[in-house]
Amino acid sequence: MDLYAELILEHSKRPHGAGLRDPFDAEVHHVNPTCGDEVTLRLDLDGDTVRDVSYDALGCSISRASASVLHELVVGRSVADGLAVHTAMRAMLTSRGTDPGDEDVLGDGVALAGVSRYPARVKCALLSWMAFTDALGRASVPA
Amino acid sequence: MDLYAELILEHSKRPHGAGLRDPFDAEVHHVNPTCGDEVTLRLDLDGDTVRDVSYDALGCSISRASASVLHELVVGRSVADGLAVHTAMRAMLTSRGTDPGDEDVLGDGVALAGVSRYPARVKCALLSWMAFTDALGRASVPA
Amino acid sequence: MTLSSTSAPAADTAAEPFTDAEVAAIRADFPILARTVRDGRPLVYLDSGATSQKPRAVLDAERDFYERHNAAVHRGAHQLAEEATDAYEAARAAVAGFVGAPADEVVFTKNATESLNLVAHAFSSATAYRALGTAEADDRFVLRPGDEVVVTEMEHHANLVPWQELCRRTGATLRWLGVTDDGHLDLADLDRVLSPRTRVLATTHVSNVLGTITPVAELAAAAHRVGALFVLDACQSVPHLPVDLPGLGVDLAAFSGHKMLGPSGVGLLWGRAEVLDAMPPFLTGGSMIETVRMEGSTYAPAPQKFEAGVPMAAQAVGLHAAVDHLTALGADGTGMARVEAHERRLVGRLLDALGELPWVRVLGPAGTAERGAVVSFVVDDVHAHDVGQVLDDDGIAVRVGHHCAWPLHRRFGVAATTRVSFGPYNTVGEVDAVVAGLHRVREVFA
Amino acid sequence: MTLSSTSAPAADTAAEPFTDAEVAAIRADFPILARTVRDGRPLVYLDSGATSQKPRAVLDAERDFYERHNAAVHRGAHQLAEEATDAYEAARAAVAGFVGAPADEVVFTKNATESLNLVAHAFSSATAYRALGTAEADDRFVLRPGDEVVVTEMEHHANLVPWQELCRRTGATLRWLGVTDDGHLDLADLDRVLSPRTRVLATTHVSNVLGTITPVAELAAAAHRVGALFVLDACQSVPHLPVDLPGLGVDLAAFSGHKMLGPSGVGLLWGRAEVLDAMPPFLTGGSMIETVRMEGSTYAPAPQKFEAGVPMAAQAVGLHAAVDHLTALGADGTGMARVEAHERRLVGRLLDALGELPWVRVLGPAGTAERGAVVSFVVDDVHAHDVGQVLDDDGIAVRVGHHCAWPLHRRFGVAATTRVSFGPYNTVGEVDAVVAGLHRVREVFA
Ligand SMILES: Cc1ncc(COP(=O)(O)O)c(C=O)c1O
Ligand SMILES: Cc1ncc(COP(=O)(O)O)c(C=O)c1O
Ligand code: FES
Ligand code: FES
Repeated sequence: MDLYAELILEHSKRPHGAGLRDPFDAEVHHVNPTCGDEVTLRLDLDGDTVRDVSYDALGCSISRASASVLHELVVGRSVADGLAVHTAMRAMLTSRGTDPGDEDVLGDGVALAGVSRYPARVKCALLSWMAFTDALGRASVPA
Repeated sequence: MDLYAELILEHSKRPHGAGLRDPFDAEVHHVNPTCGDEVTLRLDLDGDTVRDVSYDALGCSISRASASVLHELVVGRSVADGLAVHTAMRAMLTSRGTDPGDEDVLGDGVALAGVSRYPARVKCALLSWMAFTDALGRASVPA
Repeated sequence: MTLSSTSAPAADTAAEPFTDAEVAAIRADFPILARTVRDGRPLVYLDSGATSQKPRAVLDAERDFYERHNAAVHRGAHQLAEEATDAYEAARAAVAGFVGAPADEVVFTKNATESLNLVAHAFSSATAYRALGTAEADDRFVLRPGDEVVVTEMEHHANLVPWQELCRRTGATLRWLGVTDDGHLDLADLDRVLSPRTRVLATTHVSNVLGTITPVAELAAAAHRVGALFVLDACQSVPHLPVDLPGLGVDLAAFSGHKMLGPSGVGLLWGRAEVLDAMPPFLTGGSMIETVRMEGSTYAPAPQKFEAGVPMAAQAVGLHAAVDHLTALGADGTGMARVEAHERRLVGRLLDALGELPWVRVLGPAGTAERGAVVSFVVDDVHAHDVGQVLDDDGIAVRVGHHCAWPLHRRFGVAATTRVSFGPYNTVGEVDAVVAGLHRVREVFA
Repeated sequence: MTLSSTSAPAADTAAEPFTDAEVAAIRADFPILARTVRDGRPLVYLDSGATSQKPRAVLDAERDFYERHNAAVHRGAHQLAEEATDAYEAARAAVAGFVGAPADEVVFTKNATESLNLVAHAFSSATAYRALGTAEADDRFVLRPGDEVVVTEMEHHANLVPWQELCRRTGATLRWLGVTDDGHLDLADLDRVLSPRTRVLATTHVSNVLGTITPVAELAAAAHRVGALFVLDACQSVPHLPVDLPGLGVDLAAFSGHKMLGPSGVGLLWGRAEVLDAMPPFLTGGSMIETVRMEGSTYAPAPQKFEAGVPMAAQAVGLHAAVDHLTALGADGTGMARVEAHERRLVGRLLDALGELPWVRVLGPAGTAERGAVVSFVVDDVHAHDVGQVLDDDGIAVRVGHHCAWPLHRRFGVAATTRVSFGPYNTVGEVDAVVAGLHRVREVFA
């Protein structure tokens, strides 16, 4: 079953960067209404660089793996890069199996390509990404 | 078309006892919601006898004919007879073609037997009868 | 050509009525048209204004859904649920496209009546939220003392009674535009009736009795000038004319699937995204929520917010086939323009023939350009139900009565009318059959 | 046997589960059960609690209606309209008979969600009428300050959110009965929560998550003791058990056609005649009126009062075929008793098998006698959506998530569960397939 690639299971069992950490510039809470799963995500920026993304993800293996991949892909990179990765991730996930994902951009995230063939699970994989983008928006608005 | 028996057309064109007359013991107003047609009916009792039924019937040929037949059948008879005729009329009209009506009881009313095969028209033929029974009920309640 | 101006629609020069051969081909897709009624007479169905007949493609689509993809939509992760959800959302996109709207501005309801009630209830719910402080409420939907709701004397009960009931629930006042003797809305009333107190103006696009096409753009502009929302009853336009709802300048519009070759049990509400967002939900329950706690709930964005419970998925899928079918009735997606041309031709022929009968009085505009696909009339000294009955005896199905527009009938001083209404499958011969039938009516009741 | 006492229903000695041959014959009537999913695996459909599959007889009845009798019901005098109206009213009588009720106590809605909203809105409309003096209102539906609405923590959102919204519209207070650890309603709460302030108690008959059969008669009596109305959500009982609604002592009950082998798009509200009479209308418009004037309207008696607009006639006709089909699943009309026995056997087998798996925790009552046809559980360390996905890969369709009962899931400290739910067409082999699938789940996520 290509949905549960070894890499996905790996990330879901030992998620990178899990847990909530201080300090942070923005904290958001997102819910997937179809299943009730939730993610709390904190973003710590250093100027234009994502210093840390910390999170508490209560969800399925796909959503946990995706949060782990998110952490791996965006921490230490620029905000612009982070958004570009989100765009690529979203394109792959909503492609209904037509976009295998670019490993150079998505790294381990390409293992999530199989999700795009299960429309009910796309929201799982996008949950932490939506939260991340939301947090970026909030962090950049001066309080 | 057996619905419009000659006798029915006759009654609908030259209805017996049409018009509203004084005195009366009860006046009722009934509406057929499916078509919007209305009948105003007055009942004049002499003890247990129906002295007069006068009415203003704004409706189709079936409803006008039925009011005319009603007048013919109940005026000058006892209240109990009037109710019995109503019962026979209703039985015939709701029989879906299985009860041809007893001419001894229903007189010209048996010409309405064809109505029972057209469910949408049964209310037309019953409109004045419902009003009549309603008026009987009201007249017998001491004011 | 879309109807988006106040003037009567110019005949679309490109769209021709169907040829006899084309109509014959269209008819062959509708199984019921082959049946006979009343002792073997061929069915002449002229009651499409009440409900249209359904082509085989619609019945096949519905059946195929049940036989292969049936599952509760938006509620499951298994393959059938995925397929059912995809089919349902594809139907939404198709119906939205049919009226020129984005998919997420279209809400599935059970019929246009529910759609209109949904909108009326948005006002009373928002008003109650505001009064009690129990939830956020958008100002446009909050009624204050003295506020007014405006309809017209031409409305179908579905676009009148919900507004009367709104007034009963809130104390708002109902006002209405009148109708002229020739069957148009009395636009002189606009200035008299509309005022800054007006919070909503609700009118029909095409009268289901008079056939009148109302000047929607002008009405919408008048409503917007006084800060009111404009709600359109598009029940008799969308099935018969090419309609671009967003282009009409209205805020919300309701129509029914069963009148446009679709199944019964599915209706539509279209609303500008921003207006739908501002409205409170109506029916609440499963699938329309965001989070639910015993203490209170939050809701999904529109259109989901308005679709509580397991929806009429198979019917939506059938409606998808119906709009595809309508669109394909003309080359290059000109189906609706051809339907309009065809039905206008039938209306013209009927109006001409009735004009020859001094004992028939037609209600509504004289010309075909200002008319949709219905023609209502009275026969001197013969009640409409008797007219209908004699026609029925000839196998001709028309509608008789007040057609759920009782105040309009009172306005014209008649209790009931006989209404002939067309669909794409009607023929010139069927028009002639009605006229012949009317002569028979005269014979019976002479 | 009908469920009308508070004790768990005694097994009906007369009703036997279906034999393997009988189930095979039943399955042959459901075209979808022959299809394969996910690369050729036979479909194992265990999501009937969300929506049931439809036998050929239902699809045929609907199609026959469209191909031969389709017309707007209650709105025409021509032959098709007569036939359509007859078919629609015959469906009402059949569905009413199926739940032991007279025909005119049954209202057709689009789904149970609409039915429950209709009831909740009766309270807010009556309350508004009374406050504004705009119409008559029956005392039982008028809420006064401090009045309370009571539900349970076990409710489907469809029997919770409409009541929350009622409170938002009126200022009434929502209260609720809790759920015990073993999945029963906490009846100790009855005395604590119900009071003379309670105006309505709304509970489910069978929990769509726990499977729990609630003590309806006891709850109804408690509600009536404090002068409250009792509303039953019968969505998960009517399709699975013989139910005599009037005999249960409740005032109103809602259920859905699509869960009982019927088409989508048709739901039911049953109410005692006298209660329906006392309720204001909900959706208003055509066909529900008595007289309409611009100044105000009066309404037809129930059930018409609650059926505005062209109804889902074809779906009602399909539902008629569905209840006939269910009834005929046992000799002499014992169909539902056999369905109950059959499904109880499947539930028992599944509970036994799950009891053997230390890494599976079942929610709800331990015994089958207190249960309807659903079993929900959690697999240690594996999220329900992952469980469902692996089962789906085996062709097994179950439901995962909160099943529109989010507060109940919170009560048990879980975000989501996996739910297996049965219909008459399920087999013992399908139960075993689930259990095998769960072992595969463990392998994948070990
Ligand atoms: C217990 C219960 N109540 C209410 C509902 C709502 O039914 P529907 O979605 O058909 O309106 C359901 C099913 O979804 C249910 O299981
Ligand atoms: C103009 C108009 N408005 C509203 C309606 C109501 O539509 P429905 O009965 O499908 O809800 C109709 C048809 O019945 C109509 O012709
Ligand atoms: S199932 Fe909830 S996030 Fe995946
Ligand atoms: S049609 Fe109205 S009474 Fe006959």
